[in-house]
Amino acid sequence: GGTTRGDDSGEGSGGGAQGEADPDAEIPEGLAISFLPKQLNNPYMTYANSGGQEAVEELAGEFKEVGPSEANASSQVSYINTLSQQGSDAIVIAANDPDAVCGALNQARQAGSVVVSYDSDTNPDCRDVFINQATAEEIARVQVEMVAEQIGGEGEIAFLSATPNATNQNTWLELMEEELAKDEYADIEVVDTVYGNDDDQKSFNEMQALLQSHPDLAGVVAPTTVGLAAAARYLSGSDYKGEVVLTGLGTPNQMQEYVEDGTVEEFALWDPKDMGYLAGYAAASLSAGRITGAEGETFEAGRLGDYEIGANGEVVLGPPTVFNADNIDEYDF
Amino acid sequence: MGKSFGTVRALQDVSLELRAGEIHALCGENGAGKSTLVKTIAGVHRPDTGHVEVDGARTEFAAPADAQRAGVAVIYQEPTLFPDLSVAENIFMGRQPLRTGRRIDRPAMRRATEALFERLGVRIDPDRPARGLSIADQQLVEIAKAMSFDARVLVMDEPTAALSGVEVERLFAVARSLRDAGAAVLFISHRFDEVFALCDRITVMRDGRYISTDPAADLTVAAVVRRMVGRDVATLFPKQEVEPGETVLEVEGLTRAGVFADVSFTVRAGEIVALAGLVGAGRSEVVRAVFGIDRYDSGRVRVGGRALPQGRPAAAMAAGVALVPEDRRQQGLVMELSIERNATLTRRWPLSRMGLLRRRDEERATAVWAERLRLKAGRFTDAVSTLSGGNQQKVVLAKWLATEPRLLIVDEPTRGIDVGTKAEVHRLLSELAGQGIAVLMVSSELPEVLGMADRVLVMHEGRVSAELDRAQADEESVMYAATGQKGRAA
Amino acid sequence: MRQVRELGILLALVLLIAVTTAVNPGFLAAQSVRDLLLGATLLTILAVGQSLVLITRNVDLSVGSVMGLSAFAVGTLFVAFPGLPTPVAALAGVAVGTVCGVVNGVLVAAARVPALVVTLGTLYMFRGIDFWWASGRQINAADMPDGFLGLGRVTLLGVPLPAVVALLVVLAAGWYLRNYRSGRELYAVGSEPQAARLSGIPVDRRVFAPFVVNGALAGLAGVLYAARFGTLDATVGTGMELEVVAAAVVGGVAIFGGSGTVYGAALGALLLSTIDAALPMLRVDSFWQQAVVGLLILVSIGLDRLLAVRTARRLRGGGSRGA
Amino acid sequence: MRQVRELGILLALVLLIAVTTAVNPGFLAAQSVRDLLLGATLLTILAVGQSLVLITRNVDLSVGSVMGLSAFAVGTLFVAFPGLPTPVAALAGVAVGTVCGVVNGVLVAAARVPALVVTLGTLYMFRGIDFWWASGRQINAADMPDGFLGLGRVTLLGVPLPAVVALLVVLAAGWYLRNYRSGRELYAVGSEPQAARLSGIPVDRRVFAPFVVNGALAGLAGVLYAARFGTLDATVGTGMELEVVAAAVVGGVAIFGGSGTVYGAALGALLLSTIDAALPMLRVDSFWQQAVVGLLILVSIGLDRLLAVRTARRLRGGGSRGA
Ligand SMILES: Nc1ncnc2c1ncn2[C@@H]1O[C@H](COP(=O)(O)OP(=O)(O)OP(=O)(O)O)[C@@H](O)[C@H]1O
Ligand SMILES: Nc1ncnc2c1ncn2[C@@H]1O[C@H](COP(=O)(O)OP(=O)(O)OP(=O)(O)O)[C@@H](O)[C@H]1O
Ligand SMILES: [Mg+2]
Ligand SMILES: [Mg+2]
Repeated sequence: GGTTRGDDSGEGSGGGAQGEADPDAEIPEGLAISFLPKQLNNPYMTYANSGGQEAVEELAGEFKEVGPSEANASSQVSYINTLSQQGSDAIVIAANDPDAVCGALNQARQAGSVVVSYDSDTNPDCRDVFINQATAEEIARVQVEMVAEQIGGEGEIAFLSATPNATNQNTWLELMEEELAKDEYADIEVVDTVYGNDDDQKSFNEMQALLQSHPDLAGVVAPTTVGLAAAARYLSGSDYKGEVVLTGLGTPNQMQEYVEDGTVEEFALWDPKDMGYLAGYAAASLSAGRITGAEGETFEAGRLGDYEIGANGEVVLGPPTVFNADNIDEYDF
Repeated sequence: MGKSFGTVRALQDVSLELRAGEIHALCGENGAGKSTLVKTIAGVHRPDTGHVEVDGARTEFAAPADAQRAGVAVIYQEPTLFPDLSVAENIFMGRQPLRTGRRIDRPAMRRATEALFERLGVRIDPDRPARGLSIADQQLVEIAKAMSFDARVLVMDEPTAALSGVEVERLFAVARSLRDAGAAVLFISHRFDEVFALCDRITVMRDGRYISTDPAADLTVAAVVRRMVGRDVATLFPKQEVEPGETVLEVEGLTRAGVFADVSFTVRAGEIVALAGLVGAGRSEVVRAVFGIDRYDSGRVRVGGRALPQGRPAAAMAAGVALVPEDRRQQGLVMELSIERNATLTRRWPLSRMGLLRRRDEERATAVWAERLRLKAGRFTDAVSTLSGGNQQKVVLAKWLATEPRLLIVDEPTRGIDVGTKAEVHRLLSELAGQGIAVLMVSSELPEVLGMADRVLVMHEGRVSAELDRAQADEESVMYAATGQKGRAA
Repeated sequence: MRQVRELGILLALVLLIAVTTAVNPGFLAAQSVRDLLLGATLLTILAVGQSLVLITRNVDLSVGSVMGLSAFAVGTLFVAFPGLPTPVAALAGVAVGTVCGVVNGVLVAAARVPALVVTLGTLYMFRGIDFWWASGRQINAADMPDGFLGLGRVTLLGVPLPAVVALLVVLAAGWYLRNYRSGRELYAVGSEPQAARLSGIPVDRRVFAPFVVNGALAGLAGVLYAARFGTLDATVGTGMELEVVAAAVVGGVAIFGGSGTVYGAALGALLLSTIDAALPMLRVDSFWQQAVVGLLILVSIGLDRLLAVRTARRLRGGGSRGA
Repeated sequence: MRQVRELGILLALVLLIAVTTAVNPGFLAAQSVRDLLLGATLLTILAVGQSLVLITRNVDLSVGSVMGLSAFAVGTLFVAFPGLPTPVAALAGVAVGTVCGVVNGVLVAAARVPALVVTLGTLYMFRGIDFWWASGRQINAADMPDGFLGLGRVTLLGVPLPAVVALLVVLAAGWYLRNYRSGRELYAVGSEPQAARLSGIPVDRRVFAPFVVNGALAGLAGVLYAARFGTLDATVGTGMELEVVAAAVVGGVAIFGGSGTVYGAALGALLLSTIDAALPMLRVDSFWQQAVVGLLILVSIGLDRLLAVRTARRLRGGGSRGA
């Protein structure tokens, strides 16, 4: 899944605002906008980039998608170098490592490219704008709301996370705990946090142990797409189906089966396609000079409407979308 | 037939005719091309020129399996056993008796193996893995395997090299009965007594060339040797008389449960002591224990008055002991390393400065020994595995002799070595003894034992059954003690 | 000696289960035993196939990729023909694996290149084909029929069907290796390839066949993976090869060929799977889990070693060669 | 024979570079040559260490974990003592690796358990310690001094310092193996352990030492990793072992011990790294890249094989060898 790596916003002066923005500048046709996902063969990234493609095509630009087959920073570097050699107008990147790609990105910027990061940020010093899929607070809040409602406001719950080292997961876990400390959730107790390492078998094992060790468990929150799907798959084939609530972050396609068979009622995620779409518009606007990445600038993003650039050059996509039996058929990712 | 390996012309225009109902001997020096000829007949090598005819029809063996199907069974010079599999399976690999559903019939296989061993008169557990068998037992398993083929042509490449009198007699009985049943037997050996005792005709090869074929009755040992070597060979056992000095090796009550018990003896400087006995008597085990390869349960080993620790060959070496092992393939040589590296493996100290090897010295040292032992090799940088069997043995000897030890232990030192070199080895051993080195020699060759030893220790079933000095020892007394018959001579 | 090897692992396994059950009695509840068996199924099947290859002194690193490819093939098939009967899909998966196995076998037997290098190449090749085929797509549970996804819930005498299949595979392979000439010849080839050739054994064929069988079994594992996890993309099975080889070796199959049994390999797989399943039950801190896995492997091996030494000493104490 | 092996790989490498440069002349630009060298550095160092172990008929699967642990140790050290001089930090990293190597060596040499199993255990152990130590923390470039991070930009005669270090490691190991008695003994031990013991070679010590050296080199690789990538967490080096063993074996080091050189292993590492770097330059469709990596490995090996057969035939004057 694409939700495992840090969207931690490091320090730094934020989107290198160079020169003045001209909100009325024309977006020229034929802009070469290249998307560089964390990893090519990742369905989540593929779907996100389909949004990017949509945006670039609306703007009559040239869409391109390149990337490594394994999610590591060093191979991203060689792609960045190749793209900048080819004179790409804009590079839209989901960084595998916030720092390792910096040198190459800055070289590309000196060569005239603009850089937009999406999904997972680079060091703010080496990109113009970051498209943040959702703020961590929102993500935590939505998940707590869902689980609280489904278990009826009281009972034991547990978290099934990705790896113990995943920064974004840990941020969400912390924020969820904070959220749960509020009075309205006083009857909910977090009894355990386990890590499925985003591996199917490991997630199965951890779910099994959770259920065995906590006979009174009412709900499980899995803020990782791989973990949620694996947990749902495990539940749907076990004796606990229907007895334990499961929710978290997941993709509609993966979860469709389990929503239909009643294992899972509701779960959430941002719409990655919208994220890619927004990144496409941001890249074009930067390239055209409509924005420079400075805080407070606004730009128009096609069907999504207007967006404002926040601190550190961040643009927040919006609140996560909640999926359930009523709307799940409308999405395909 | 002709066959070359790179620059080495192993066979040049060699012809050989085997008749049904005869035992045919093949003689030649080390590296004369005997084994190569055998392998070519067996379909292992493809001849560069020439061909094989079976029953007058020209045939081509693309692989050993083809030769087997045509009724050719071969005992190779180097045992070709599967160490991980049981002895019975080794014998019947690919031809296991079957029962319903083409399943292997294990009980039948076991029985058949026992029957074969019965015929050979040996006791080996058919179910034990081949790993750990002594070289002699390996050879016996090979023989049993070849017998199990009921082949029309049986080729034996030095099958007796590791065997002693009794087994050899049994093997001969088997070979004769095969001959009488109409099979053709090709027999290769460096021991002329065997060749003349067993064979009907003798073919001689030299340097990859065919020399002659004659009925055994028309030949003498001297004549064969002359044809093999191309000259006359000096006396076989050039024993020097030496006055023994102080005691170098002292073994006291050495015991290892089930293998040997209460073995005590001494070896003095300048003395050659022979350990004689039948195969499996435990001689190799004793010297391995002395050298520190195997552990023992009780007893003591002293060299020059100082106790040797158990299980540490390095310590034995440091104390000036050298061991030439019997199984050169597994224990003596590192087959993939070059001749040069092998020859100098044990003595890098004198050849190196601060641990740094000097290649030129290494080359020179190898050349000296190659000369002394008449090593027949292409280049010293070739892998040892490309040498002929006898020449490999020479490399092992060189490796240990070069350490200039106080006590030299040799286990079957002339196994597979041709007459000419054998004399050379004997002269060498005797010369070393003359220089005051103590020599302990394990040998299954009675003439060698009698010719070389100052004293003979005879072992029977793990115990020393007799100790004979040079004057007392003769063929009869040694055999008596070796077979466990007490009374005479002891 | 060989039996002892397996005994040691069995003992380690029993100890582990006993300790875990003592800490968390739920470990032996019907549901979790079922889970344990299902969890061990894939690794066991792969370890059996790998053992066949290892016994001939070769290795197949591409199993993870083959399993992934086969799993994706099965998924794609269901997407294309939603009503496909399960056996047909399973056969197709096995067929894909077999083809991959044939490729490996041909390259190794014909080219006489170290199997490690060849299968490293095909590891990337097969994975690459998978990538190209998937092109970023993911196949989800909703794309596959319930009958197929429910395979794990079908039981025979209380044992889940996939586990029964794995058991059959183990028994069949064990039976074959022990009782058939060609089975014994695999050991011969691995024990001493030179001698095998001299004995007239068709070495190339005996090297080739295990790769094919291993491919077919990896294909089967792919089918079971699809049925068990329901989510398929091009990364299924990545990195699996190490665990598979490890399971076989822990179970006493020598990487240098010629010895070991598939029963041992299966036990090794069961041990490694049980370690994985037991750690969460033992509530081992997640930051420590990896370290504990390592420690448990070392302890099992140590135990095994101890037993082996003991037995060897006992064997030697009594009589000599036993003739 | 051995020289030929290396020639084949060298030829494959030269061909690959030639083709890539023909397609994209930028491939031989100073910057990308520097990148290529830097990229190959880690793998080369690890492959040299691994070769030493492989030559003695053992294997060390834990290198990835050791490298990760050492990298993290260096990072932590800089966090604790921001002004630490680079050489001290480097030494500390190497020391951590050495300790890991000692653990491996002791377990293998003393317990006489297959190295594959032992180092599989320590693979998890060391990784587990890394996990526990990191506890989810990440160390970033900002935590390390610029002097350290800039190591890759320091050049000697135009060659980046880390590449020079790798070269020195290769030369030193090669020289040692060829010219020192203990070096030659490693081959003897791997080729025929029995014979080695009989020749009075201290087998246990000769098995032990390569593990230690390999550990130290993995530690060094960890230091260079930290300097090159600047971001460290507990997952650094995961899965590296396969690639390392592959590089050595591609370069002609036998997994069955006793043959191969570190020059070959280094060439193998260079070839694999170059394949990785060349693909984007060749504009190979990304979905195909994995498949192409696999294909290139197979082709290199095929080429190598072809050369070997040719030479063997010439040397031998025709005819097969068979046994
Ligand atoms: N595979 C090989 N490669 C290169 N040279 C070889 C090979 N096999 C044998 N030779 C060479 O061929 C020659 C004949 O060897 P062969 O083994 O036939 O001798 P032999 O008569 O059996 O000697 P011995 O009595 O010592 O066993 C030797 O010089 C040997 O070095
Ligand atoms: N590693 C081993 N494990 C078990 N038994 C062994 C082992 N090595 C040798 N033996 C047995 O020990 C006994 C003594 O063998 P040894 O090799 O010492 O006999 P030998 O007198 O030297 O005969 P040979 O002429 O065969 O060398 C034999 O019965 C042999 O089978
Ligand atoms: Mg010969
Ligand atoms: Mg003996």
